[in-house]
Amino acid sequence: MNDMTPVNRKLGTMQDLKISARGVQVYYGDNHAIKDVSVDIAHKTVTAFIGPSGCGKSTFLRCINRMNDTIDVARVEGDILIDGEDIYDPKVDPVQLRAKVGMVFQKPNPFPKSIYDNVAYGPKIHGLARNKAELDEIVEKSLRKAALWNEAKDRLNAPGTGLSGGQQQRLCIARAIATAPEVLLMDEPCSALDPIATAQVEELIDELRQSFSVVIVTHSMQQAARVSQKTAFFHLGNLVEYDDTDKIFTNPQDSRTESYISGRIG
Amino acid sequence: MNDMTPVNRKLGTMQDLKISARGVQVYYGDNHAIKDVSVDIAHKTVTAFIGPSGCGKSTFLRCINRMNDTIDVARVEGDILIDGEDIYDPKVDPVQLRAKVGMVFQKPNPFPKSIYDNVAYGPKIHGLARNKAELDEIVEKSLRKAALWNEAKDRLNAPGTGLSGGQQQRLCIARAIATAPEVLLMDEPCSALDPIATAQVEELIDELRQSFSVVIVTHSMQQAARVSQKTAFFHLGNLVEYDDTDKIFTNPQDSRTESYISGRIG
Amino acid sequence: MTDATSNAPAIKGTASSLLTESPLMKKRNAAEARFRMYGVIALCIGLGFLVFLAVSILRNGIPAFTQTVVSVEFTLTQEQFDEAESKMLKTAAYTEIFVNGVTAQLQERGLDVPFDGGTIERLMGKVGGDLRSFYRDNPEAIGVPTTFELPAASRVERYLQGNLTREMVVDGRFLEAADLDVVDALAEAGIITSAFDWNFITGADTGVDNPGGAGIGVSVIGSFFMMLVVLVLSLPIGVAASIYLEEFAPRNRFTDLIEVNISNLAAVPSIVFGILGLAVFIQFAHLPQSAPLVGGLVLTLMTLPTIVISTRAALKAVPPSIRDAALGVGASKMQAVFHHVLPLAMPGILTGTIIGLAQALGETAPLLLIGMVGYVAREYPDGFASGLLDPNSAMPAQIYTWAARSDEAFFEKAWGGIIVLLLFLLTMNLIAILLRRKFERRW
Amino acid sequence: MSNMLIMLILLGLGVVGFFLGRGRALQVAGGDRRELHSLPVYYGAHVGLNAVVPAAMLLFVWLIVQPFVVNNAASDLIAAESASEAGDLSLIMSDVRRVAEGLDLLASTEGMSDAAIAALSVDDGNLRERLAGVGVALGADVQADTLEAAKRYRAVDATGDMLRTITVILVALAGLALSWRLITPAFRARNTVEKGILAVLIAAATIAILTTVGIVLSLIFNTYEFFKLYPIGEFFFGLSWSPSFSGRGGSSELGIIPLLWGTFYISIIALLVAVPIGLFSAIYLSEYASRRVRSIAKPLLEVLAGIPTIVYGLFALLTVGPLLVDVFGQDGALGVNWMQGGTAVITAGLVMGIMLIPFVSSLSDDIINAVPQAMRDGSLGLGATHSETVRQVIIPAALPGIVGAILLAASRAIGETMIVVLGAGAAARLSLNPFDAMTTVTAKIVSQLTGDSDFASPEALVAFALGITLFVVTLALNVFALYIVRKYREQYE
Amino acid sequence: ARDNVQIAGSSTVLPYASIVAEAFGENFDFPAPVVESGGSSAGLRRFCEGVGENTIDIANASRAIRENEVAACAEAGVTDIIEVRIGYDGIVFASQIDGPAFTAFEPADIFNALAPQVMVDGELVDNPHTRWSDFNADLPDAEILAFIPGTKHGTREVFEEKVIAAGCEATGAFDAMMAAGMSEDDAEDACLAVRTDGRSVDIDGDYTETLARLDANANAIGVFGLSFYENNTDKLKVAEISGVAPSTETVASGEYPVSRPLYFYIKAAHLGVIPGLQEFASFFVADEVAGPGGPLATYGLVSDPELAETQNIVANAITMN
Ligand SMILES: Nc1ncnc2c1ncn2[C@@H]1O[C@H](COP(=O)(O)OP(=O)(O)OP(=O)(O)O)[C@@H](O)[C@H]1O
Ligand SMILES: Nc1ncnc2c1ncn2[C@@H]1O[C@H](COP(=O)(O)OP(=O)(O)OP(=O)(O)O)[C@@H](O)[C@H]1O
Ligand SMILES: [Mg+2]
Ligand SMILES: [Mg+2]
Ligand SMILES: O=P([O-])([O-])[O-]
Repeated sequence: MNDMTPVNRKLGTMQDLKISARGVQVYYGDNHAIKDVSVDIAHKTVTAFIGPSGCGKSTFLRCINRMNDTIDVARVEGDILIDGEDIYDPKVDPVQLRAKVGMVFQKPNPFPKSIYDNVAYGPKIHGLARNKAELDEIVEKSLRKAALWNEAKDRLNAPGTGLSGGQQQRLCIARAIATAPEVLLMDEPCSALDPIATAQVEELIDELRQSFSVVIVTHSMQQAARVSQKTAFFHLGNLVEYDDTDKIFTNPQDSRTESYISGRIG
Repeated sequence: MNDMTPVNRKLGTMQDLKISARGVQVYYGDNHAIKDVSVDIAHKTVTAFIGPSGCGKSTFLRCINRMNDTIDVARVEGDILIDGEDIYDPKVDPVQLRAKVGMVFQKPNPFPKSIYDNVAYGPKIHGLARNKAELDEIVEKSLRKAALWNEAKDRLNAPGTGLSGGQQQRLCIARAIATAPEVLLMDEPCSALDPIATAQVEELIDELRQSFSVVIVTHSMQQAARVSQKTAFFHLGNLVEYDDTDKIFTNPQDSRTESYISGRIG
Repeated sequence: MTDATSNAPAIKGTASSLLTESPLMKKRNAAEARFRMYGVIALCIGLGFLVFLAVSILRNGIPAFTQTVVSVEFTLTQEQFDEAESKMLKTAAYTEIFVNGVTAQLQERGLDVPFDGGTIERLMGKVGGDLRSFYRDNPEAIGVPTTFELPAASRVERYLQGNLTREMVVDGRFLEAADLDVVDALAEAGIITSAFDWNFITGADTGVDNPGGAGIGVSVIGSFFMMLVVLVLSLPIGVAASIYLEEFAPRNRFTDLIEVNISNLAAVPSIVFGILGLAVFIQFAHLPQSAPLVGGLVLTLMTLPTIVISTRAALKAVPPSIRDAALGVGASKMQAVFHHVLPLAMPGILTGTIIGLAQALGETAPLLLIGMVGYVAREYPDGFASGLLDPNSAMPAQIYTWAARSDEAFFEKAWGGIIVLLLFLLTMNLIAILLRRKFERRW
Repeated sequence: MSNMLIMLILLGLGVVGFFLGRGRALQVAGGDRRELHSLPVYYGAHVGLNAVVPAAMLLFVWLIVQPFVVNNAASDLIAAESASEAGDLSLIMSDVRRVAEGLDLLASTEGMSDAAIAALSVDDGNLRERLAGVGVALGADVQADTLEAAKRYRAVDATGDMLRTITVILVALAGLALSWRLITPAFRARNTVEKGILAVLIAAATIAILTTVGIVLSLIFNTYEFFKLYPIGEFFFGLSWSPSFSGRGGSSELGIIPLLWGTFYISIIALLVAVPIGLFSAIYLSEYASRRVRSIAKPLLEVLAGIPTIVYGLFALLTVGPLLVDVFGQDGALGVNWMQGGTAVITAGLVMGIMLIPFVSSLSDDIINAVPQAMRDGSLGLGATHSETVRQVIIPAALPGIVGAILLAASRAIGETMIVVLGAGAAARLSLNPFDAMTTVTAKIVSQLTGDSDFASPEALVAFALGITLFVVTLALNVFALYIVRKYREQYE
Repeated sequence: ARDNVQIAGSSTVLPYASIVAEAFGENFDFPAPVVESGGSSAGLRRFCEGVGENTIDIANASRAIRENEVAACAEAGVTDIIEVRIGYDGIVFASQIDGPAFTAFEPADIFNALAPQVMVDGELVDNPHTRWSDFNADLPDAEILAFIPGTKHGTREVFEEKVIAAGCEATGAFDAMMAAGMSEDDAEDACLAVRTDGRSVDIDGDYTETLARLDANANAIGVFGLSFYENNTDKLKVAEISGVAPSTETVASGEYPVSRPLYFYIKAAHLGVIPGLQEFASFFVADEVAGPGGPLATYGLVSDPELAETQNIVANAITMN
């Protein structure tokens, strides 16, 4: 079972900071969901967010590409800088931000369109393909990377909503990587995937890391250990501990981290 | 890591057959999703369905309580008997069937109602509570069992849709067990749950097994091994192998099972 | 964990069989059956009324599409032409010449029943106008025997249709009981026949004494141009306003006010829109009276709330996860709305359009104030601009005017007009209905 | 140059601008569109819109202003004595315009030279006939000053036209060039274009506000006049409505209460008919019926909304009324004597209810259909029957749409006249008996407004007061509905 | 520029105007005038908005223009108005042809049936009558139900003044009111009232609505224009008033008491400006059109015996006053 112990991968040089969050607070109405979280996410790194369900992982993730803007009751305070620019600055165009910071949502949400259109939508609006052939290529590459190509290639025109749960999840991954974002936020991207598909997605994440940053929320400590270089542990809205993944899993500083890690079962 | 090897639990006596499927075929339009599957599911047993994403697990699960009826394009052939009665018999009332065979869906789908109402909905329509106090009790007990009580008790009147992904999943579990079905079909009930919550749900499953049958779809081989007594392995719509869990995991008969199991990672 | 089963006694009791119903289940299934029944009943009531109304409309209106005509050969001499043209009321002169000619001709043929020129005059509809325009357009026909099919008087038509019996006839200047014998004889001789009334579909309104010549064609064109204006304006404006309010407007008191306001506009009586239209479009903007453009503008204002209300409801019904998905791949809000939300809301939008246009098409009250009710629909417009700007009426206004006329033949015309209006409505809605079916989907 | 042509040129420039902008964007990006902030079409649209919109707005304003200017220039030539009054001047000016138009036609059809036109004088005598020859009808012989004014009118108008053409096209070109120059890879073309679209959306929403303002304005002054003539208290609290015939005045009783009561009563009955039938039809169509049945039944029901109200009115008068009398009247089937005549609140209410069915059914059907399948699955999976699912899960989730539909139906009921007049009568009465004849505010607005009464009399002006009162009352109703929706809305996902 | 004549106003005059307009279009090369309906007052209001081509040229009215309307016109610059009387219209009481025998009424009968307060045994009391035979044994034993023109119609004024008020005087109710201390004006007003308990029903719509209501109520009587009745003799039977049966002759001779003149009003300022206006007006009142035997008379207009004078007014554009 050595594949389950954290892999000791070399971190990318920490000097190229990609995302830097300072004193982030999120409220849903009166519910204080994220409490003063500060975190630095490096370039070309995979960062894992772990923590018990409801601790605020998704919420924090959604702050990074301002998806919380769409929730009426949500209120975000604090600063989040990407490449040194405050993304909550009024001058920032959230659209441009989201093009740069892609997202895979926790619940798969394919468009009620064909599989092809689901994947092609992003490249189309961002003008990533000069012609149909290029677009086809992007779609195929994305679906391949998301390990869905084999299942989907014969039914590219079938609606994305008619896929199985795990297929939908992979479709959403394909959709997100099709626009080649600089940062990819993945909220439990493998929750509905079988081990083999999971391995393929993890491979993809590793590949993405060569050029981009990836933030992944996961409940599988093994997965966190396998794919990430840095791990953040959230608890009740607080960022309890944030450090190199091997350090977190072998030598956690905080007793809460300790007990969460050691209480691990899956 | 002994907790990850299949637990060698005694099976319930196999004579009390609960569900018996014979030659089940499911088509989605032209797509042949389930190919001639026959399977017997025992009373007071936990049966795990495993298999790669898109192989038909959810589809077959939905056959058991006739949820496929709601999909226009789906067509089911073959017989499924519960307690010796053919559930596709025209005389069978699918409503009664579904009251008897509860379901937790793969994608959490809380009602746009308060948390309390989400859980109380089933008991109310089935007349399980004589008065408000009894209903309160059912709701509390269900939420406790689904390991959501602590997080939800202060916001029972908040909408269920405002919960985190994992919380929604547990809410759906609570909702399903609140009606005390004889058979509980759970489609990846722990996919969005952290290890501790997962453990609590697994405990719940074990507890339910004392009196009912549980069928669980899972991608986690460990989980299958931990909670189930019987395991069915699906592949491309076929039921490849169905046997005692320990047998499947230690000594699979089919090479496909073998390779799926051995290729396991998460 | 012994209490795992404790909250399930009710189900336990029924655990036996799926084929037997528990008492509660019986009740619930009965409720289900009842509920479903209510649905069927409701639908049947709705459709039943429709059928009833359709049948009575058809029964009353179908006769409007046929016409009783007198077909005779008649020759106009050059002197008669010159003489008639020299009169002030030329058409009356033509009528007189015609009646005299026909009388002489018939007398020559020798009908069994006695009659005179007065009888023939009473039996004919208003023919002078038709004759004059025929001979003015075809001067070469002067002096040449020509066969005419000219409308008979409305009472003759009613008599032949069986709606007017001998007993009911009170001698008067419109008809005398004895005339009916002549009618019978002429019908026998094949001089009075029944024909499909194309003129009803293509013609224009006539004076109250000429039901035989009245047609709805010109007001159909009026309605067409009005609906064009309504569609072209109210659909985009309504949808745009709804998108703004539903997707972009900040949620505050002010937008709440706008929201309530728009719903409230739906309750404003249509005549008040007429007051507004008169003040704004005619008195202020100096648009012409009785113009379909103005009618269209007024009806646009009236239709907007309907479209806005239904569009907003449809937009609200699109699950937020769709918007999230689009925003998540870097679409702008505008793109998310136009690419994903709007297509999903399309069925509701189209429903609003269908209902709004149906309402606009049948509306008369505001047209009264901007001068489209009365004796207006006279000439076909000769182009797009004149279609919008020349005085014209609209179908409902035409129907309304006809229904108010004292000659019962116009009442029939009114019902016939309603049939045309409904056909127009169905044609107009067909595209929307088909489109709506295309856009409908579940997610 | 004709406006049509200018518009076409503008459109052409827009198209050219579009391609230029697109090309420029691709060029500054070195051929790689991925370097650009936005899609190339947005750069194209940016340039195209900048070319068209300001120029079109200028054209629009110019078209409104030019006639005033030209008119002023020409009317100076009209002798003061022949235009002693403003109204006369407008009549003469319309003559001037007609003559000017005729001169234009002479120039274009008979090839008359400008010099010849300038030399024209009324003494030529046959001017009127010549103009008639080119299809310009004149009521009288042309006066000298009219002719001079017409000449001036032509001249100024022609100059104006030329200036307009030049300016508008220049502005378009300037917009094109300036916006073209703005293009750099970093230029946020999409944001600019979207701001434009947002402006359009806001403008559309503003039309609704303007309509409201227009309605209030067109009612308020006359309402004020009315309250100068009639005591406000008696209007709002008077229990009797009996306008006397105008010529006499003074003895009218104009209390709104019976009318409001009638409106309320009839609308309630109509809704009692339309809402259950409509809602159940909608539920049946979207939840139970097959696609085929639905695709036929739904448009059929919608026909009910398109049948002219006069048909419903006659239906009420000739069929429903007598039928109800047969049941509820003297010697009726029930042996009760509740109903005197066929015209009654219930007659109008019933018939109006039928008309309103599609308002409820079609809209609700769409909204119910839009509730995600996952909601149904969740409920059915718990062993709920279909009807329980509908009642407890789907309807609450579809509530805003359904309330909207009901409000629309209620609005329609309040605004209807023909059915009321023929079905319920024109007599205002305050009674609880639904079998009595009553009338509504709207019916009275129409009859007072079109009525044969002196337009400065309270009997006519009361229509405006009624209108505004109704407006306020329905506004309150809508606020209440909004509150209900906000309170009970269940937002899925 | 506008090239057709625009007319608006009375719904009573509309039918005649439409006949003339159609004939005008057929006999002249001018385009047919546009005739809008909407009621006498609405028409006069539009008429008095001012002069200019965006205002109407002619207003139809089923009553004479009122003082205050003339004043309002003058204020808006419409000073020169030509009043054209085109003929007379009789107002008749009719009922279903096979209904009860309503064959003759006196104004007093109508008053007794429809007034809120009537004389019973020399006392002014709230109207107790429910059947016609209650107060006049000669009348049928039928429930009282009358459909009278609503207050939006010009016809209502004639009905009130020539029937109800006359009945009020004839039954002595007027004197009783005066005796009870009312001022003359108040008593006159009170005399014009009709009962509001549902036996007298106001019809705001057209005569066709009244006809439809008679169809649904066998016992009812309705008030119609003479020409409407003449067009529907197969469905309606008419009652004599004060012993005179209504007909074009009796109305023309003035024997039949309930009648009124019909008018149209021309803006003199528009004559010679709007093409065809002068011709239309002359055509309307020409002997061939409005005279006896003309299409208007055929349709039911009671020709004006003094038509020549009217023709003179139109030909010379003689304005009011
Ligand atoms: N509604 C549908 N319409 C058409 N095809 C469907 C539909 N639902 C599922 N399928 C197809 O049927 C096959 C089986 O799907 P199913 O959902 O049963 O897979 P699964 O085993 O549950 O997979 P997962 O683990 O990803 O949830 C897949 O190929 C899927 O694409
Ligand atoms: N839209 C919302 N409205 C109100 N409260 C919310 C909303 N979304 C999340 N919350 C609350 O905020 C807290 C954090 O939620 P979040 O979704 O970030 O949890 P999470 O860490 O992603 O959990 P999970 O692992 O279950 O997905 C939870 O208590 C949750 O109930
Ligand atoms: Mg989450
Ligand atoms: Mg599945
Ligand atoms: O339209 P009226 O003739 O009744 O005023």
